[in-house]
Amino acid sequence: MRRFLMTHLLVGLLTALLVSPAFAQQTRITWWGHSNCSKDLVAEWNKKNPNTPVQYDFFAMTPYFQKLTAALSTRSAADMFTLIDFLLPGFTAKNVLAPIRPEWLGYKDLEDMKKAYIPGALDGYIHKGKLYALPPIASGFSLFINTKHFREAGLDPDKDYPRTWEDVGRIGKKLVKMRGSRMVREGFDFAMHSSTWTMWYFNTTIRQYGGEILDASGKKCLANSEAGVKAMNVRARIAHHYKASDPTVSLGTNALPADDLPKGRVSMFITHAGSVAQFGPKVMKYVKVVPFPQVDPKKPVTPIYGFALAVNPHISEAKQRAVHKVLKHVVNDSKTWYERTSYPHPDKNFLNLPGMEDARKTRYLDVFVKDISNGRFLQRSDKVLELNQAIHRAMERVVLKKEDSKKSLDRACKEIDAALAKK
Amino acid sequence: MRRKTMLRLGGALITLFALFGVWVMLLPYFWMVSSSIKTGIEVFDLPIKWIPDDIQWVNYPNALAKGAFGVYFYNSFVVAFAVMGGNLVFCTLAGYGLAKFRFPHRELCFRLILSTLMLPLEIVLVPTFLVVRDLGLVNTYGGLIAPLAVDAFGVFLMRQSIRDIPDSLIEAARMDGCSEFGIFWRIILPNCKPALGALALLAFRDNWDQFLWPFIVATTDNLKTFPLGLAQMEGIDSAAYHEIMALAVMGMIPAAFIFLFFQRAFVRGITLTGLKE
Amino acid sequence: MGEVLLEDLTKDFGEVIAVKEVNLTIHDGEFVVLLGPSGCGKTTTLRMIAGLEEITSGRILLDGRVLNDVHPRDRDIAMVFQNYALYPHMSVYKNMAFGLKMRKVARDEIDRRVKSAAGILGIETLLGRYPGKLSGGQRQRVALGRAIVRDPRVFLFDEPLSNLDAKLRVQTRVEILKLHQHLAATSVYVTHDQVEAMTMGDRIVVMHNGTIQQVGSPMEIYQSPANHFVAGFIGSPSMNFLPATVRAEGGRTILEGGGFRVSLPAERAGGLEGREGGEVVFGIRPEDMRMGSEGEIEGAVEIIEPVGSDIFLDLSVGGESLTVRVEPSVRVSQGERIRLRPDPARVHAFDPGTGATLI
Amino acid sequence: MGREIGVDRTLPSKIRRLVAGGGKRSLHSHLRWAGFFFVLPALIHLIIFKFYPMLQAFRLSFYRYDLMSPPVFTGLENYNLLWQNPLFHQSFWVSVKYMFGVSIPEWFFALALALLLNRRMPGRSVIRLAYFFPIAMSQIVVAMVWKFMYHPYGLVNTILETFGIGRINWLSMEESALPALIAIGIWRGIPLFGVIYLAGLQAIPKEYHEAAIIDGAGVFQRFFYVTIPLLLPTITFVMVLSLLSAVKVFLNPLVMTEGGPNGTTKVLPYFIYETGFAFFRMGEAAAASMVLFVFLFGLTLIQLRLLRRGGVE
Repeated sequence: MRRFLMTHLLVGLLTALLVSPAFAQQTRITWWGHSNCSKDLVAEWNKKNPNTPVQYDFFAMTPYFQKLTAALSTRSAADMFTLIDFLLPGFTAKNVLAPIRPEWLGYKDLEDMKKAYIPGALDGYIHKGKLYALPPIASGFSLFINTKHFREAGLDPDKDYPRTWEDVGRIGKKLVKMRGSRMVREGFDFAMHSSTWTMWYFNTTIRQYGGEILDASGKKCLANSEAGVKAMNVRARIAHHYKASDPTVSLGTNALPADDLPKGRVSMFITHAGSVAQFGPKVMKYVKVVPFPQVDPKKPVTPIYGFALAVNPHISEAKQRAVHKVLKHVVNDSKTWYERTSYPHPDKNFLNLPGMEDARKTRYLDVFVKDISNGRFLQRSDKVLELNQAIHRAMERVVLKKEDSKKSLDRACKEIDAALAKK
Repeated sequence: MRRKTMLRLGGALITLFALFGVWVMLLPYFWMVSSSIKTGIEVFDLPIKWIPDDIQWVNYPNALAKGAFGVYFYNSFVVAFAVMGGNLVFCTLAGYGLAKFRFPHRELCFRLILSTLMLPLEIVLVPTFLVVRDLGLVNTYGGLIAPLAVDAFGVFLMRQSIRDIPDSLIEAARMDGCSEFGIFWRIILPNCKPALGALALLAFRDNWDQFLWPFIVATTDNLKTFPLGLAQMEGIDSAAYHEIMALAVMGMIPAAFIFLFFQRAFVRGITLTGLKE
Repeated sequence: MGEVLLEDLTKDFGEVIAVKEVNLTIHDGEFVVLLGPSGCGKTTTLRMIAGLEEITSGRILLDGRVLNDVHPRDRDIAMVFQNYALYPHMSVYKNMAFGLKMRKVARDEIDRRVKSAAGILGIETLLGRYPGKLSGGQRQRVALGRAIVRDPRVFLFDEPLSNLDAKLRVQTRVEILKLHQHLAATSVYVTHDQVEAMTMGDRIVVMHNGTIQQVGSPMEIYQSPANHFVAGFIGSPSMNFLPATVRAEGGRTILEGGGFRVSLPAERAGGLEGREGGEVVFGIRPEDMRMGSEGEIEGAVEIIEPVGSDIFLDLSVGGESLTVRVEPSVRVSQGERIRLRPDPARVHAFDPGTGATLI
Repeated sequence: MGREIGVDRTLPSKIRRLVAGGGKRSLHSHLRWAGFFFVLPALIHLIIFKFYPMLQAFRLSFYRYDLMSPPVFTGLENYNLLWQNPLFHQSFWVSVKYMFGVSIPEWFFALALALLLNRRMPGRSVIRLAYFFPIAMSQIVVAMVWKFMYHPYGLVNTILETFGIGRINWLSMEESALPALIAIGIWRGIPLFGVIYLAGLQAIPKEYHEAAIIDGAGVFQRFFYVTIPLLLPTITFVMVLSLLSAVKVFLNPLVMTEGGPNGTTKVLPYFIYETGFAFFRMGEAAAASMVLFVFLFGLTLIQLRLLRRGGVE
């Protein structure tokens, strides 16, 4: 019996050993991100500031934000973390973000700070007059076209590229390549591997038609309005009227849609500035970037989004101050940021910085930044993920099952209203 | 005579069918390995080329360089082995207690333990996370391991297996002067080796594999497990199928290796666990 | 030394009382057999002595020391199990050494004792083998060896021969007895086989329904069974029982029933005093009757069973069945009516209600 | 006889027991405690990491809780919300479809596999190994490999095209997404259950088959009158285990479809996870967990009854 008890004791001791915290350093600043694009910047910081090193950990894939929620709720989150813009309302409503202090970053106040940025670039992160996250990225979407395919189809990529959605359908149809009854090359394709991407297009198109997803109070769904139905029809027409895309390829859960453009399986595709670097110079030699398609090019609306840096409110003020120093380091030099991450920076002077001339030409920064300056953030709502999903499902029904746009959106609105009604 | 040829023909057909099935079962593996030695562009090339002209072994080091994979592998090993150890120890102890001792509410205990089979981690993720946090285990190996250290299926497996060991062995040992724990250690353990092997293999596989729980609990890179590393590849370079497949191949090796060596013991272990009653 | 005392030993498994107020003294060096049909409580009693079964009430003493709460390992008792309980993962040598090793006996002492026990049992050549590779008889010896090396005060045997074939059983029986004489240790042996019990036991304890029916030497039990149960259980073929009425005629006591009328000598009839006119059970063993024309029992032959050395006849006596042993030279045919004369000294009578032996 | 020294029989049995036990805990109650001690570590573990969280989840199901602000008691509101939420109904049925869609074929295919591998045939050990190999493949690898296999240009379509069947974007079509996931579940589940069946088959004593042959039973008769009845405990065990493991599927929809298209692959665990962690409605998620738990509990009870009828304690 004694040996039996001894063994229990031993097991207990072992458990206690395992329990002892692995990391207990106090001066370390922890930072969670969704990608490892900030890796080099962190290394630089750590070289310069050995006393307050930053420990950067990145977590890819969708569950990152879920993890963040769990961690914030249990007060075990990092000192600073990357946040995608549309989650902000959900977090601010729950008071889990510390406001960014412009004065700690060297600005007089928030108004002063706004002047340094592309107009509207900070809007997505402001709640009740306070800034809650600092965006080092302003990313918009533009249209990527395969110039080789254009020339093959007898089109001039510099003149004949589409300006409107109808153009996309019409030109897209010409670019399609068939083998028998099967489409082996699509003229145009929407990326739809997540509901958020769907929403970026739909929210933008509904705005191009002068509509909105929610009413001003944010409590009522307007997606089934006339503008909404027209916006939905844009998608349906490209697939079903013009047959410029193959719904069985373009939709929803396609493995990795961004791969189709460089592989030549699609001739026109909408994606963000970071893709230029991802595709690489070999692909970009025959890919051209043109502005985001519009309903009316005279009244342009484009989608923008950004990953921004937020501060954990549960840390001491002194530590928040230290975190702000890191923030300043990260956003300090937009050129370095761009070189490190290949995402445009929302700095007002970004394009005019010395040394950017080359990038403007070869990497279409002019196009991207122009689209970004017309950009609007996604519908603000603390139920944004449910909105996204409801619209995504509606889109799937319309494109895959040819359901009537109005009917499908009515159902989406019902789902959205139900979600909004919840506290 | 005709009957015999018919039978032989039938046997041949069944063997052929079995071989066909083998291909179906293994095709994903071939594809995985084949993709891992192609260039990224070749992966979806048609018609499919199983062995590329230019074998890209370089995918392996390249893929490994895209994250701290040495650390992830190490962590996966630590977690898998620790959880396996925990299961072997605690499930076997509990299985022994439930199989060979009479104590009040024993059946209730057993039922309760079995009922946890109906509790997928996803259901109790948050409360479990809260418990782990309150124990101060977030972002520790302890936090990764502790909630997984006992599995009801393991208890069931060991109980069934130990029930088949004759009581008289235990009694003989008791009379021979063995302590109760000594009986467990010297008599029970050596006589349920096959079941222990099966349990170890299943535990290793399941926990080499843990995704959701490490994802929530590990907050720094140095505690991430291999599946997290593999999953984050999509975030780094979403088009690097070839490298993702290279990592997948490497991630499969430990479990496959153990399986190759222990599959016989595994089948035997399951055979001997008293499911036959 | 090894005197075992059972005092009011009782064991109940919830509803079922397995052993009820058993009192027994087993003397040092004695070979006692616990005999009874399955479920009679003999094995439970043995297991209580071993310490494997909890005692509900009563006490067990070994040389004056109360064993109730002594751990089995500290009782200085060894046991041979029905299925031998050899550790499958240990060699024969290790199996035998295990108990000593657990008691921290020095290694060379263990070696000496194992080898010596193996010598006694003639299993020296098996020491390196594993139990799975042994025959039944060999396993049996190893199990004995494992008990011997411990040099215990008391040996317990739980039906150790039941897994052997008939020939080996007889052989091993003799060996165990020899071993017992050699070691002179107290032995308690459980069996349901009366031949084993009769041939091996210094004393036999007959148990039934958790209680002791009779304790005595084999011959005592055979010749003077304490009750109806013991009388019926001991002996093969078993004793014949016929319902009878007691009659007193001219100073003689007569047992009368359908087809028989047995008169008892006065010195045997004491137990029936005052029962004149009452019902009793008349008992007579098959071997205690002779065929003869003036026999007091009459019946018709129904089955003839020659077994070589004897012939057993099943008769129908007044509607009841009766077995008798006759010489192999006797010639009878089926349906023939014959007369039997019981040996008056071997006639028994039992109380039909309590089963108690009257004569 | 033999009452040399005795405890007075007239004493009530309780007192006798006390005398016998000497007032201390007796040896065998000690032993019982030893048994309990063996179970204790596992029990404590399960109480901390399973039952307590479960109770918490039960409590939470009556609260509105967004993880970040304090929980507010709302009674049965969460259950009411679920009842009125068509997406919950959809998820529930997706889970049911997935569960039976995976496990029922598993029962048969795994049995067929076990029968196949129990036969003598050339290269049996290699074939066995090949079949059991998927047991070793980890879930995340399975999800990733199959995601690429189902790619519009992936292996599955390549094979179909060589047979002249058109390309299907498996994971994007409402009709095919769930069957595609079910196929993976079956592929991965068959080997393990095959092993269990094989174990069961090998445990059937040969004599039964021999007796049946003597009785003139053919192959099929032997299968239905000997193999199946004797395999019944294994069969019911596989049934319970396959359903329980199928209902837990989570990683595949997460990695491969994110629950789409149009919610057709959003199994209940995914719904729970999403409601709690993406929509921040822990209370509602907890209520959904309870529904799933009760469903599984009921199902298992039914199966345990079958199991007991099948002869397993």
